[in-house]
Amino acid sequence: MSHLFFLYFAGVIVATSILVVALRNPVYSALSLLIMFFHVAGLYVTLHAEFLAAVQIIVYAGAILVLYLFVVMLLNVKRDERYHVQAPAAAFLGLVLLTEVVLLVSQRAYQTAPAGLPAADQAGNTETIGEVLYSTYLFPFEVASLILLVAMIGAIILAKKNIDEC
Amino acid sequence: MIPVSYYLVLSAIVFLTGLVGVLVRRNIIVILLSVELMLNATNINFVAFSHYFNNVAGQVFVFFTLTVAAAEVAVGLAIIIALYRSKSSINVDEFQLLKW
Amino acid sequence: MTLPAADILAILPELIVMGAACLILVLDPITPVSRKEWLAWIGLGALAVCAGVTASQMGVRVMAFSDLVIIDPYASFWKLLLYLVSGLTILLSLAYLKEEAMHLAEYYGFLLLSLVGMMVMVSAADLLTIYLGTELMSLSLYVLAGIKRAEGRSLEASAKYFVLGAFSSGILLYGISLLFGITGSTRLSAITAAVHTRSLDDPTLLLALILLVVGFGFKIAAVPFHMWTPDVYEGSPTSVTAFMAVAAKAASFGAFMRVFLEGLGGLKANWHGLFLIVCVATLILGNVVAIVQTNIKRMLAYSSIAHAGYALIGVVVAGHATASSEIRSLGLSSVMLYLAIYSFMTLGAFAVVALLRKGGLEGEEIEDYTGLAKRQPVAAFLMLVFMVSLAGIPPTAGFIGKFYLFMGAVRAGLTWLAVVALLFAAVSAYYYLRVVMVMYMREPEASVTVLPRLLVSPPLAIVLACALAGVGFFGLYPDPLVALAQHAILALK
Amino acid sequence: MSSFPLLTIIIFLPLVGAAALFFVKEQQARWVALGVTLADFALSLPLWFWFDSTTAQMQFTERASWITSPAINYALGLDGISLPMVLLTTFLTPFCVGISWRAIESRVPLFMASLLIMETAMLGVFAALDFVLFYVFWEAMLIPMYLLIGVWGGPNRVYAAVKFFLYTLVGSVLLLAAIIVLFFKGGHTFDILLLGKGEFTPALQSWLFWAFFAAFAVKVPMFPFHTWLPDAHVEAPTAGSVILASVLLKMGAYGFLRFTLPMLPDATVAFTPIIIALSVIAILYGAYMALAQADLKKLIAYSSVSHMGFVTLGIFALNTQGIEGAILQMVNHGITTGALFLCVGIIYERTHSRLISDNCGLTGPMPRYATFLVVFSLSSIGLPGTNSFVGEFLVLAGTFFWSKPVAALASLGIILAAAYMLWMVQRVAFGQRSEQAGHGTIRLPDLNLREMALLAPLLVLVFWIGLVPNQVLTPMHASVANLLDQLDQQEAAFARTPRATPDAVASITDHVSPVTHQP
Amino acid sequence: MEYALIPLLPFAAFLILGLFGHWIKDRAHFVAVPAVVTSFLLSMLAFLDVAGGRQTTMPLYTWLQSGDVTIALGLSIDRLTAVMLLLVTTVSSLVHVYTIGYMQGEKGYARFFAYIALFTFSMLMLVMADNFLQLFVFWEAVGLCSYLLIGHWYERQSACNAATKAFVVNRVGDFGFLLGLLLVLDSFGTLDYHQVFAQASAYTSDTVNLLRPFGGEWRVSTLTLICLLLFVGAIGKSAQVPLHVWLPDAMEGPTPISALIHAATMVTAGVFMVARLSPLYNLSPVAMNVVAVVGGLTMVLGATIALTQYDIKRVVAYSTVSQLGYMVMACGLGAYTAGMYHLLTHGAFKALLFLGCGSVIIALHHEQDMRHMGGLKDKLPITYWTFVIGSLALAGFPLTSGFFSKDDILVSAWSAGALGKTLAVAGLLTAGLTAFYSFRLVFVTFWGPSHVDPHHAGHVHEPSKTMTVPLIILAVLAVLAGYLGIPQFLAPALPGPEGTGGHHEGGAAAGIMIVATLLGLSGIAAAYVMYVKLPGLAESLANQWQGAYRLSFNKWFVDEAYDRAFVKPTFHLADRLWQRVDVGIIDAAVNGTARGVAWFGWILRLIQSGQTQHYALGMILGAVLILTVYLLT
Repeated sequence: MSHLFFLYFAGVIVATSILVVALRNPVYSALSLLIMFFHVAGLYVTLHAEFLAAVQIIVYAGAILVLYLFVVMLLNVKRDERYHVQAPAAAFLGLVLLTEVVLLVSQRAYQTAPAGLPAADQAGNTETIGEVLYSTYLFPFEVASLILLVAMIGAIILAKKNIDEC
Repeated sequence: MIPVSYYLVLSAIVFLTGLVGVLVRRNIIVILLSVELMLNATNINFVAFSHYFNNVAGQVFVFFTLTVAAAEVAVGLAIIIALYRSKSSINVDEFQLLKW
Repeated sequence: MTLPAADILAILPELIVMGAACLILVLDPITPVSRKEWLAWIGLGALAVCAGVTASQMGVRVMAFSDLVIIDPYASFWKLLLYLVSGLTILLSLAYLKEEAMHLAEYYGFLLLSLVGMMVMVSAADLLTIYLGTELMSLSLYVLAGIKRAEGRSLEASAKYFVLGAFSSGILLYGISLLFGITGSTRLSAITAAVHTRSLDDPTLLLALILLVVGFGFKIAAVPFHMWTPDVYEGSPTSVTAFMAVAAKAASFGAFMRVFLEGLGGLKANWHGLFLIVCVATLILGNVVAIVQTNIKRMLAYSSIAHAGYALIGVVVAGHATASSEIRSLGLSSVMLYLAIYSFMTLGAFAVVALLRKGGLEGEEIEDYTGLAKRQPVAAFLMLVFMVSLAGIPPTAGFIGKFYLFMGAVRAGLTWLAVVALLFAAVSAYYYLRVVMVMYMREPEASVTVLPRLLVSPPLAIVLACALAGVGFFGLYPDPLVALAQHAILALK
Repeated sequence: MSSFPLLTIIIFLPLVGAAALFFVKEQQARWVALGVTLADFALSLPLWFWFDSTTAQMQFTERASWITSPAINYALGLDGISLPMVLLTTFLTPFCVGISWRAIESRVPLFMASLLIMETAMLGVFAALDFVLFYVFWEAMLIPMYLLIGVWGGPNRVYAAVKFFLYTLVGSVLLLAAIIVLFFKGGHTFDILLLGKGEFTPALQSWLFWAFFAAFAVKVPMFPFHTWLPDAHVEAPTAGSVILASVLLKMGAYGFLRFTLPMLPDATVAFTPIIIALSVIAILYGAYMALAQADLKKLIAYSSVSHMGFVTLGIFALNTQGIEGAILQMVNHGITTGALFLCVGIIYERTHSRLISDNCGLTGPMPRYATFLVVFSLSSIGLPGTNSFVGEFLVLAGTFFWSKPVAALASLGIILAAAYMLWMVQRVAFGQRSEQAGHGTIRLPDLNLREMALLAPLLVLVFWIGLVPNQVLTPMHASVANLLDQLDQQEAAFARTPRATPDAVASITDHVSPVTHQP
Repeated sequence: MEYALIPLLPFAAFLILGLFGHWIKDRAHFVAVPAVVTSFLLSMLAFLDVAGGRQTTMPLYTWLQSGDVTIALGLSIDRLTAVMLLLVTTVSSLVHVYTIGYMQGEKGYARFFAYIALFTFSMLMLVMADNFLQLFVFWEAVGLCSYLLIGHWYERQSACNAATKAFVVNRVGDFGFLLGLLLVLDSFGTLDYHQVFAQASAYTSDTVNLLRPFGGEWRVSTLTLICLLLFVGAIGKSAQVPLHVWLPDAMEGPTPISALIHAATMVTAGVFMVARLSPLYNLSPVAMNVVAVVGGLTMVLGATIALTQYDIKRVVAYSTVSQLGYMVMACGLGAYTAGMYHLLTHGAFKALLFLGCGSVIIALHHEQDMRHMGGLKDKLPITYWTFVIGSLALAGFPLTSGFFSKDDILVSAWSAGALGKTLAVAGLLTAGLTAFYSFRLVFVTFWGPSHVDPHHAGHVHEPSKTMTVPLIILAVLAVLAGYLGIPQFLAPALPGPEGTGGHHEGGAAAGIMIVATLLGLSGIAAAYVMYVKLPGLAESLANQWQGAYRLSFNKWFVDEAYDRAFVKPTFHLADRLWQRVDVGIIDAAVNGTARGVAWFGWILRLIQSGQTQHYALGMILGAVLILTVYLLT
C-alpha cells in the first residue's frame, strides 16, 4: 500500500518536474509546478510530516506560486521559443550527474541515527515542531525572520518604480 | 516500509531536473521555478531522513528552507520586475552588459 | 519558554547590529533626505559597541541556543574583522552614495543585515545556522548589488548574482541534506563525531562533500565556481563590490573553514587533494585573466579570485593529510591573517576607485587613470601602495600575508605549491603594476581638466587612512595581528 | 658605541628624508635630497674609521625582535664584505641627486623620494643580518626603481620598467621559497649567521642553490638572465642607471657571498664549474654585445654584464684572491660604471641623444668632459693604476689558481674590453665634430662646476683605489678568511680545489721530480 | 733614496701640466724640460753609482695584499736598469727639447708635454721595477701613453684608428703577459724578481697540466710556459711578428713621439723584459728558441717591407721593427748583452732618424710622402748630415755604433748552434737590406730633383735650435755609443744560458764582421745606383718582380689578413650574437613567455561569456569532473 502511494506520488512528481523544465510556456510550467507541490505535500503526509505538508501547500502553492503567476501575467511573458544554446551539453551533464548521484545514493543502507530530538512521528507533529521551533531552534527562527525582513524591504526597494517616491 | 534510497533517488531525479532546468531555460522565471524544484528535492530528502531517523530536525530544516525559498522568490521576482523595466526582456542570455 | 541571559549575551553583537539595522529601516521614512546620512552613523555606533562586546568575548568559548551558535575566539576574530570592514564600507558608502546622488538609508540597513548574516555564519555551530546566515547575507547582497536601479549594469549584476546564488545555495542545501542523512544531524560537533566513525570512501558522503565544496566554492569564488565574481563585481556599486569582495569573502572563509576543518576534518584525506587542485586552478586563472582586464573593478574581481586561491593555500596546509597541530594552526592562522590583510588593501583599492568616481564611467576603466599621478598625486600614491600590497611586495602588509601562507605551505612539505603561488604572484605584479604604470608613466590627456584639489570627503579620508595604516602598519609590524590570529585558532580543535 | 643605533640611523635617514620631501617645493626638494644623502654619507664615514678590520665578527650590530612567531629579528651588522657596499651606496647616492639636478624637471619630489627610498632599501640589504629583513629590503627597492625607470625614463621606458620589475621579481620569488625552506631545515631561524653554520643535506643544498641562483643571477645579471639590464639602463634616467649599475647589480653578487657560499657549501663547490662557465660566457658574451651597440648606454650596460662576470668568476674561484678581488671589483664597477653613466647623462643633457653617432668628436668642444670620459673608460678596461685593474687582477689570480684555461678565457675579455671601450672613446671623444651634419645648432658647453664636482671625486677614487688598494682590501681580509673557513669546515663531501697557499702550490703544479722547494 | 726622484720628477711635471695645463699653455716646457733633465742628471749619478758596484733597491710601499699574495712596489737599480735609465732620460730629454720647436703653437702643447712626461715616468718605473706586477703595470702604462700620444691629433681619424689599434694589439700581448705573470704567481707564490730567480732552477722539471679541470691531461713545462706567455707580451710591445702591425700605424702620432716611444724606449721594453728575465729564459731552451725564431722572422719581415714604403716615417718604423727583431733574436740566442747593446745604440740612432724625419716633415709642412721630397740636402744641411750619420749607424757602417752592436749580435748568433747559424745568415742578409732601404730613404729624400709641393718649396728652411741641437747631440751619440763599453758593463748582469755566449770564435767573428760590412756597403751602393744614378731602375725592377714588390709594398698583407680573420669576424659575430642570441633567443623567450601568459589570459577570458547560464554550467561541469575523478580513483 505504502509502496503504491509512493510510486504514485513519485511518478507524478518526476513527471511534473520534467514538465516544469520542458514546457515552453511559463504559465504551464508554473502550473505543473503547482501539481508537483501538491504531490510533494502528499508524500510528506505519507512520511508523517503533516505540518510540513500543510505549510507546503499554504506557502508554496498558496503564496510562492501565486507570486510567480502574478509576475508572469504582469510581465506578459511570451512563449519561450527555444532552449538555451547550451542545452545539449547541459542535458548530457545532467545525465552523467544523475547516473553518478543515483549510483552513489542508492549504494548505501541508511540506518537510524541516535535521535537527540523529539520523535517526529508521535501524535501532534505540529505541536512538536512548534515547540522545537520556539525552544531549540529559536535562534534560526529569528534569523529567518530577518531574512523575510530583507526579502520584504528588498523587494519593495527593487521593484518600486521611483525610489524617491516614499 | 519504503527504503530511504527510494526517496533519495526520487529527490535526486527532481534535483537534477531542476538543475538541468536552470541550465537550459532562458526565461528567468522558469529558471527560478527550476530552483524551486531543487529546493523541493532537498526538502524530500530532509523529510525522508527525518522520518527514518525518527527525529524532527529534518522537518525543522525544511521549514526554514521553505522560509528562505519564499524570501528568495520575493527578492528574485523584484529583481525580475526591475530588470524587465529596464531591458524589456527576461531572457537571461540577453543580459550581457557584463562580460569578459 | 525561557531565554537564558547567557544566550542573549552570547549573541548580543548580532542583536545590536540587527537592532541598529531595524532602527535605520524604521527611521528611514521619517528622516528628511538631507539628513539620511545621519542614519549611517547609527550603524557605525552600533558597530563600535559590537566591537567592544566581541572584544570582551575574545577569550571565551561558549555554546548558545542549544549548541546552534558558538562564540569562540575564532568567531570573534572574524567578527572583529567584519565590524572593521563593515564600518569602513559604511564610511566609503557615505561618500560614494553622495557622489551617486543616492539617498537611501535602506542601503545601510541592508549592509547591517548582511553583516548579521555574516556574523551568524562565522559563529554558527550548525549547518542550519550557517545556511540561514549565508542566505541572509546573500539576499541582502542581491538587493545591494541591484540598488542602483537606474543603471542596467547594476541590475544585471544583481540578477546574475541572484540566479547563480540561488542555484548554488540549492546545491549547498542538497549537500547538507545528504550529510544530514549520513550523520543524522546538522550539528557540526555531531558531524565531526559521525564522520570520524565513517569509512572514508562512503559514496554518499563523498557526494555530500562535493556538493558542499560547490556551495562554499561559490561563496569564496574559487575556480571553477568563480564565474559570477567578475560580472557582479563590475556591475555592482563600488561600495557594495568592496563589501562583497572583502566582508562576504571573509565570512565565507570563516564558515567554510569551520565546516571543513572542524566538521569534516575527518575527511581531510578526501578533500585535501581536491582543494589543492582548486587552489592551484584558482591561483592560475585569477592571476592570468586579470592580466587582460581593462576595467579596474573587473581586474580587482579577478584579483580577489586569485587572493582566494592564496588563502586556499592555508586551507590546504591545514588540511594536509599528515598535518600536525602545529601545521594546522599555521595554515589556519595564515588564512585568517591573509584575509585580514587582504581586507585592508582591497578596501583601500576600492576606496580609491570610489574616490575617483565622478559620474559616468570615469574611474572604472584602467585607462581613466592615465596620468593620475599628475592630476591627483595623493590618490595615485594611495593606489600605488594598495597595488603594491596586493602584489605582495614588501614592506607592505600584502607581503606579510603571503609570507605566512608560504611558511605554512613549506612547513607542510608543499614547497612546490609555494613556488607556483610565488610565480603567479609575480604574474599578478604585472597587472597591479599596470595600474601604477598608467597612473605614473603616462601623461594625462590634455582634454582632462585638472582638478584643483582632491575632493575627498572626511568619511572617505578615514577609510583611506585606515586602509593605508593597515597596509603600512601590518607590513612593518604584523605581530599584533599574527598573535590575534594564532590566539583565535587555539579554540578551534 | 654598540648601543648607539648608527646603522639604523644611516639606513633610515634617507627614508625620513623621503617622507620630508612630500612637504617641500620642487626646487627645495633637490636641496633636501642632496642634504640628506650627503648627511648620510657623512654619517657612514665613521663606519669606515671605526671598523675593526682584525675581526670577522659582525660590527655595529643591532638586534631587536621584530616578529615573534616565527622569530624574525631586526638584526643589522656589518663585516668586511658589506662595509664596502654600504659605503659605496652612501657615497654614490649624492651623485645621483647631483646628476638629476637639471635633468629631472617634472615631479622632482617624487623622483628624489624614490631615490632616497632606494638608498634605504639598498643599505638595508647590505646591513641586514636576518634573512626576512634582507628579503624585505631586497624587494622594497623594486617599486622605487620601477618608478625611476618608468616615470622619468626614455621613450621605451614602460617596457623597460616592467621588464626590470618582472625579471627581478620572478627571480626573487624563488629566493623567498628558499628562505622559508631554510628556516624549517635550519633550526627554525632566519638569522643569517646561524644559518651559515647550519648543515644541510647535499640534495637540499642543490635545490636551494638554484633557488638562490635564480634571484642573485638575475640581479647580477649573469648570462642568460641579463636581457633586462640593457633595456633598463638605456631607458632609465641617468640617476637610475647609476644606481642600477653601481649598487643594484652588486646585490646579486653580495647575495652569493653572504648566502650561497656559507650556507650551501657543498652545492657551491659542486656547481662551481657551471657558475664559472656562465661567468666566463658572461664576460665574453657581454663584451661581444658591447661591440655591437650603437647606443652609449647600451654599450655600458653590456660592459656591465661583462664586468659582473668577473665578479661572479672571482666569487666562485673560492679563494681569497678571487673573493677579495670580486668584492673590490664590485666597488670598482660601482665607481667606474657609475661615472661612465654620469658621463653619458651629462652629454645626454646637451645633445638629447645617447647614440654614439650623434655624440662624435667631443674633445673639441668639451675637452674636460673628454678627459673624464677617457679616464673612466680606461678604468673600465682595467688599466693599471686605476681601480679596476686591481680587482680584475685579483679575480684573475684567484681564477688562475682554480683553473688556468678558464683564467685564460676570461682574460680574453680584457682584450675585448679594450676593443669596445676604446672604439667607443675613439668615436665619442675623438674625431671631428664638424663632420657631423646637423649638429651645428646644438650648443656644447664644457662641464660646469656642478658636473665637475660630480665627476672629480669619482676620478680621485679611481686612482686612490688603483694606487692604494690595500686600504680597501684590508677590512675584507678577516671576513673573507672567515667565509672561506666556513666553506672549509662545512664542506667535506667534495674534493675541493686547494687554494694557493704555499703548500697547495705543490698540488697545483704537479711535481714530477722529487725535488721540493722551500720558498 | 734620491733616485726615487728619477721617475718622480717627470711624474710631478705630468701632474702639474695635467692639472694646470689649461693655464700654463705655451709655457709647458718650462715645467717639463727641467724635470726631465734633472732626471737625466740623477740617472747619470745612478749609472756611476752602479758602475761603482753599488746596487740600490728601494721598497716603496705594499701595493696589494690579499691572502698569500703580497705585492710591494719598489725601485731597484742594477746594471741593466742603469743603462736603460740613461737611455730613457737621455732620449727623453732630447725629445723634450726637440718638442719645444716641433710642437710650437700647437693647440695641445701642454697636453703633449704632460703625456710625454707621464710616459717618461712610466718608462722609468718600468725599468726600475723590482717585481713582475710592477713591470706589468708600467708596461701597460707606457702603452697608455703611447695610445694617448698616437691619438694626440684626435681630430684626425687615422690617428684615432692607429691609437686604438696600437692599444688593442698591445692588449693582446698583455693578455699573454698577464697569464704568464699569474703563472709565476701561481708557481712561485711571489712576483718578486729576486725570489723568483732564486727559486727558478728548482722548477726546471715542473709541469702544468693545462686540462686538469676538464679531466684531461696536457703537461707543459711550467718555466717554458711562463717564458712563452711573458714573451707574448714582448711580441706585442716590441712589435714582433705577428703583432707588429700597430707600430707602423703608430707613426700617426707626432714625430717626437715616434722617436721617443716607438723607436728608442717603449718598443724596446720587450727586449728589456726578456733580458731582465734572462734567469728564467735561460732555463727554458724551448722558449729561447721560440724567442730567437720570432725575432729572426721579424727582422727579415720588417726589412723587406721597409724596402718599398714611401711614407718617410713608415720606412723608419719598419726599420725599427726589423731592428727590434735583431735584438729579440739576440736575446733568444742567449746573447742578452748583444741585444741590450743594440738596443742602446739603436735607441740613439733611431731617435736621431725619427727626429730627422720630424724636421723634414716640419720643414715641408707636414708632408710625409717621400715622393714629394727630394733635393733637400742643401736646404736642410744639419738635418741632412745628422740623418746620414743615423742611416750609417743603422746600416752598420763600420765605426758607427750600429756597426758594433749589430756585429755583436751576428757574431753571437753564429756561435749559438745550428739555429743560431741560420739566423745569423738571415741577419747578414737583412743587414744588406737595411743598408739599402736606409740609404734609399736618404737618397730619395735629400738627393735628386725636388718634388716638393711648390707652395712650400720656397720657404723650406732649417728648423729652430731646439730641434737641431738634439739632432746634433744624438748624431754624436749614434757614433760614440759604440765605444762606451756597454757590453762589458752589462756582461756581469746578463749571463747567457750555460754552454752558449761568452766565447766568440775569433775567426768566425772576423769573417762575419767583414761579410756584414760588405753587405752593408753593397746595400748602400745598390741604393745609390737605383735612386741616384738610374732613377728608373727601381720602377722597372718593381714591375719585373711584381709579386714580391706587392707583397712588400702591402706589408705582406698582414693587416688585411687580420681584418679578414679577426676584426671583421669579431664585429660580425658581435652583431650576429646580439641580433640572433640576445634579441632573437633570450629576449624572445622572455617576451614570448609574457605574451604566452597574456594570450592564455585572453583565451581564459573568453570563457567569461557574460551568460549567466554558462557560469552555472561551468560550476556543474566542475562538480561533475571532481565527482568523476573521485569515482574513478
